[in-house]
Amino acid sequence: MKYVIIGNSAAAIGGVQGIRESDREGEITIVTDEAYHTYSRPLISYWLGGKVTDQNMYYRGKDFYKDNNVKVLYSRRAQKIGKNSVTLDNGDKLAFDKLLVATGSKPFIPPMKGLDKVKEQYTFMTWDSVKAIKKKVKKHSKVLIIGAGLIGLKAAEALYHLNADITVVDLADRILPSILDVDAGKIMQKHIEDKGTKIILSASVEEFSPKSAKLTNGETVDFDILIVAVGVRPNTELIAEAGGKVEKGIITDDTQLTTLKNVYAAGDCTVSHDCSTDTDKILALLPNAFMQGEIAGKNMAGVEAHYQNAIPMNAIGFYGLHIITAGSYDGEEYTQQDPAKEQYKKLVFKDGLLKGYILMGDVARAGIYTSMIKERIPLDNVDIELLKERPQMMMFGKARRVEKLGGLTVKE
Amino acid sequence: MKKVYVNEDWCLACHLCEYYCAAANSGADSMIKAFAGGKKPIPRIKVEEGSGINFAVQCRHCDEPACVKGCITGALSVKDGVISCDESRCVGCYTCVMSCPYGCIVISEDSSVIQKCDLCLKNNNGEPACVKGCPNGAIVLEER
Amino acid sequence: MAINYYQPLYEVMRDKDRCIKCRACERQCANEVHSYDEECDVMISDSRQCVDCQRCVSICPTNALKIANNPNTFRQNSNWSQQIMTEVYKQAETGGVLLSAMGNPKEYPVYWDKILLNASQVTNPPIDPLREPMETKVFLGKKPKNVRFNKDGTINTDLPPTLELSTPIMFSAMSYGSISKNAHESLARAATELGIYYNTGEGGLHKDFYKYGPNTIVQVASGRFGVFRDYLEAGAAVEIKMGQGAKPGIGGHLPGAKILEDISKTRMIPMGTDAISPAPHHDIYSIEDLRQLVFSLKEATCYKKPVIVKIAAVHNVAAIASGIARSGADIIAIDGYRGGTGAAPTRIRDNVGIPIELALASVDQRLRDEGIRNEVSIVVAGSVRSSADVVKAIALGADAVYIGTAALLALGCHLCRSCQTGRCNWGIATQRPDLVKRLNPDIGYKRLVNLIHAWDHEIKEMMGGMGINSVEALRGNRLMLRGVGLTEKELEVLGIQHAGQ
Amino acid sequence: MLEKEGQIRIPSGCAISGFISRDGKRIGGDKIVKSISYMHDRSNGLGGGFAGYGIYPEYKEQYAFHIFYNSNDARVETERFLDRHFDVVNLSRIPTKKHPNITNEPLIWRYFLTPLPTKLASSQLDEREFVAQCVININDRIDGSYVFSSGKNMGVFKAVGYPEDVGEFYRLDEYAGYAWTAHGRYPTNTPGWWGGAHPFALLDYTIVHNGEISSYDANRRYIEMYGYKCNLLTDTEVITYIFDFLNRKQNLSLEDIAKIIAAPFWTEIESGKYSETEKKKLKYFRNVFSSLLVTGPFSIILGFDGGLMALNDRLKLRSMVAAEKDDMVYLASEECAIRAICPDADRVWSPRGGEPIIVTLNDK
Repeated sequence: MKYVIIGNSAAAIGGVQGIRESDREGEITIVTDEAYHTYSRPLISYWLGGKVTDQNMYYRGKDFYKDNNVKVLYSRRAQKIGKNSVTLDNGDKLAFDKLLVATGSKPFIPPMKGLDKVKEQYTFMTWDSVKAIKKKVKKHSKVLIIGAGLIGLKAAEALYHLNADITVVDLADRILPSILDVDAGKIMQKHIEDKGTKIILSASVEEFSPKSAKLTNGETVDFDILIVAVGVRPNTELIAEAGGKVEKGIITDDTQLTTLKNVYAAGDCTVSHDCSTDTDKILALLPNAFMQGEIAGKNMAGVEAHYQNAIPMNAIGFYGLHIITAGSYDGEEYTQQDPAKEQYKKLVFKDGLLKGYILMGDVARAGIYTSMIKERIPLDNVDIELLKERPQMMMFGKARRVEKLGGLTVKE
Repeated sequence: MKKVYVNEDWCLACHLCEYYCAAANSGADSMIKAFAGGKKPIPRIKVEEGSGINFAVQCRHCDEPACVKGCITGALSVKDGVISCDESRCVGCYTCVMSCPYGCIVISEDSSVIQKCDLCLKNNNGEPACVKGCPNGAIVLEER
Repeated sequence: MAINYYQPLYEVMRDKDRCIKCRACERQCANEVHSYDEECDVMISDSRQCVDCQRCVSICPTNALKIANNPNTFRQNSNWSQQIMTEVYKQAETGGVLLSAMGNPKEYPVYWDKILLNASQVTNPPIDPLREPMETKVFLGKKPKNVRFNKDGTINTDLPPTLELSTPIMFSAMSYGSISKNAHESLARAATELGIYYNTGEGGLHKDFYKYGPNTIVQVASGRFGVFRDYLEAGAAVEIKMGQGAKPGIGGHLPGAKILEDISKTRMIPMGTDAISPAPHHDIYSIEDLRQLVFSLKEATCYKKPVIVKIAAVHNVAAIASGIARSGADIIAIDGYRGGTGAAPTRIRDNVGIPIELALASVDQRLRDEGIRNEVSIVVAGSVRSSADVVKAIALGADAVYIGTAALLALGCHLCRSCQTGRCNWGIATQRPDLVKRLNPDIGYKRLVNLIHAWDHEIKEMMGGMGINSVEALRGNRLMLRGVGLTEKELEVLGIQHAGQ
Repeated sequence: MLEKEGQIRIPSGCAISGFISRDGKRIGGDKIVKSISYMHDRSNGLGGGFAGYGIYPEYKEQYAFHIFYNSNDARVETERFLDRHFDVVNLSRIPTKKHPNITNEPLIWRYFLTPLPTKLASSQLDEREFVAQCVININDRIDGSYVFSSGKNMGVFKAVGYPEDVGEFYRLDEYAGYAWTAHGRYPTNTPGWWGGAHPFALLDYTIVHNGEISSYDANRRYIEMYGYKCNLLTDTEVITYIFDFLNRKQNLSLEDIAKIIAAPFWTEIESGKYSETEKKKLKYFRNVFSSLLVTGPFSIILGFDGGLMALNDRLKLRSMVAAEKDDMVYLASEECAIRAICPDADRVWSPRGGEPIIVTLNDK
């Protein structure tokens, strides 16, 4: 069996591990356009901020490829997917029996007037991109970040550790709109601002000049370095060109098979099914990518597996304040907050289920909530008061506790 | 594989497992030293107390470990069925805290990394300290 | 009260250097001796509440606790001991009968400790139990007077109902109520695994334990609690309790507060009512009446189960036993004055009855003298503390022993003798669910099994040393015993010679 | 002062020997003397004795009592007792020969007796029980008088001394019997009382025994419930009573008695080698007669009217060899004692512990 994997990040590694669970023999070739041993993309901000060494950037140990008998073609781009082969940028054709497309996403850069005049502009997506930033940034470098989402603020945090003077600008009226509600966003915003990072909301860049940006609210922000972190777009072109179905991202079934025969896709480039809302969306999350890759790998090696129970979820911290969120916020809400202590909790219920939550500050044991959303545990057998108090196993009925903790099955 | 199981029928909520766990993983060679001078090492096992019901919760060492799969750094790994964390590689992102359905990933005292039960494989305790220390057999290491 | 006339006899000592304030002691003390003061970050102990059950000491992870004699002493007086003075103060305070639990703790002679065993040297060989079979199986029950033959000349091997024990040790009567369900379960499961018997006491048989029936002796006592057809049929034998070594001549009283749902069901009395066992059986005022009850129970169980009659060892025990042996009973159980109890008036416990060693010796000899020793088996109780006591009891003439206190010790009891309070920190003599939980029967039964296995091993070692490879050859084999420091009269009653003779 | 048998329990090692002619050929007593003499070192001169079966054909219907008397007074009192209960067909001193090694002999008398029919009838006992009771009575109640042989057509001869000297003393070469047993004693502590020598006898049961049983007091206290008095405190005595009790009173066969006193181990009973019926019986024996299990080392030869039985303890802690030659069966502690009188045995073997050898006359 010949396996080809395009991409070298979490989904690709998941694919390798998925394949190798059952097939120790098949030939696996990874094609990556980067020159690195597999590394963890989410770590780039930590690396930039100096929290992670070069050594610790790698997602798997240095012997990973050897141990898993994987051939890696570094700095090679796949240009075309044929019926049984992939054409590379050097013209080589790589034959496959099963192909995994784990191409991830690329930064989205909206058209902004004068952007082409800015020399020191960067995105925040790859190790190379942060390496470039690191070369330029100095103490008190003025940094303008466009985008107060996850990537923009993670970049801000990293630069804060490098003592840069940071301004974050976002069109939205609050930060982290994709994961936080208004109240939680305020707490976080205050927390970040208290650290000296400037946040300008409900504003966008009217026009760039080489070292400054004029905003729509009339302010002008000078900068040495510009980071555009507005969002990402999935890399779907290879599949689209080969005739595979692509919507917001690559469409797969729950075995991660695309509409093309023998071609699988996983990770940020694909569309996932969010079981908390029963809708399809891109879930650009590392755990999601790895697990999709693993499922794809298993199926590629002939072991049937299905990827279900995907939900949006995020565990992230900014400037030392941690948040864990998951699911959807559409439903009946229960909130508890203590902004002075930077504590916030929101639980969202709908249809007799826990649908989503936001935890800020005290995030301990959040996974218990996550599992309730993923497993769609009916609240009838759950002690709601305990559920609201904090994540705990005590809220479940004895049968579930005994099964989960005691490894035994009993009748309730 | 032998795993730690808890039986809530026998948990007395004495919390000794937490202390034995914390001490065993503290690096100190005795319970007294581990807690000397008001130190409060973090246990990787947590006793939940309710009205008449108590039990300890610690890593189940799942066959399909969401924590390991979701780990962004590769700090969490499975070896011979035992899930352990290489704290030197952990960046404290808490993705595992978000993923663990049992709430068994604990956060270090300084919040910088996560810690978790590794069945006392790393601390040379032999048998898991919680199992050894439980006065009522509510925590057992068994093949089930 | 503004004046503390008496002080606790012991004091809780905490080594602050060792204490890590884990508060396990606080959580584990039902007497609320320990507490934690958050404000001052200190652990505080109130010795006055302490019963010296050693629970906190046993679980303290840093050995920071000790319970020591209170150095505070009343002025020395060999006659008026501090204990006696304290009791007077207590009674002056409460006007009540003093209650206590477990066996007589006073310094009466322990005859077991004045009897030594023999061993083989030169003229016959000791037997190594690791190399040769060593048998401890015994049967309890009547033996037929004569061998009967079938018409074809073969032997009629039918026997009166018999209990078969893998080793001559049984768990003595302790009711569900006086001890917890988990304690009962531990005893029941251990008896089943060991091939011996435990005894329900007079608290009835919990429905969950009917499955252990083949290893259960069901007791019928003066309160008749929980006695009905299924109960009698469930057991392997029926025991009529006439008396108890810890409180001869006294009934029992389980306060209504302990009659919770399960116990009420098991005892078949309304919840919350006091369970009072009268001092006598009100249908037995004489030996003839006993005979009627023995046969009533035999009728009720179709003559399939041996009937045991249990009595306290009192002054004329030999004559009483002789009467019982002729009453149709299959087994006599004799409980010595050191036998335990869940609650007894202190004065009764400490001053009534006779030592089991002397009672046993005189009963065994009396029944032999009358030629009726085979009519009954003899089981003795009342402080059999070790395998050596078992061996001595059997050599004196017992068929088997009952152990109660030793079994409870195996379950964790530290003989604080406060069972009557219902706050047993070891989960044994309590019905409080949070305390009952502390005795995990999975552990409890194993500890009991371990104990009996250990004793069985030791019995075999001692027998082997005597050159005996089966316990039946030890029974009544008083030549294997010698007394030390005993008077002529004591030796005569025990039917043994003095060491050196 | 040394205490004698009956005042103290005296352990002893021993030699035993015995043989029987299944055809009932009568063999001279010199032969058994020769056999036992070969095990001289197993005795220490403090006791020797013999039992001969078929030696009194002329009085075979009478009970032959052999009695030691310490004094003439004892004899007079005993004879008064005998006269009251028996028709004394014959009485005499037992002929002896002065022997330098045999000293301090008591008065040794022999009586051939038939129970008085009136006495027997009024006792409501069967004849043998009546005789046994009389023996126990004399031994228990008449000071200085000791019946040491009381069966029909058999006799016990015993003394303090080496067995070969005892044989000469009693002139055993002048007797002939179809079966003989012999005993040489090695007591560790005895003043040397003639009554304490072996065989021990009751009616026609005689026991020669080598060993020291550890179950002694358990056995004694049990058997004493049935009217026996273990006055001598010896193993041989209690074993004899057990045989008497089980065989004569409980009507159990010698094979079954072996299953009681040397009962198979439980592991063996449960091992599946026995039929269900046999298993039930073994279990029954171990239950009902548990107090008659004899533990500790023993090898015994039981003599009885018409046969011999040999038995070892179930662990075989004492030596015992058997041999066969034509109609003869030989039993002895050591093979040399057999070879001495039967150098060319057809078969020599060592019986297993607890496995009885029972030999009876062909015409019985």
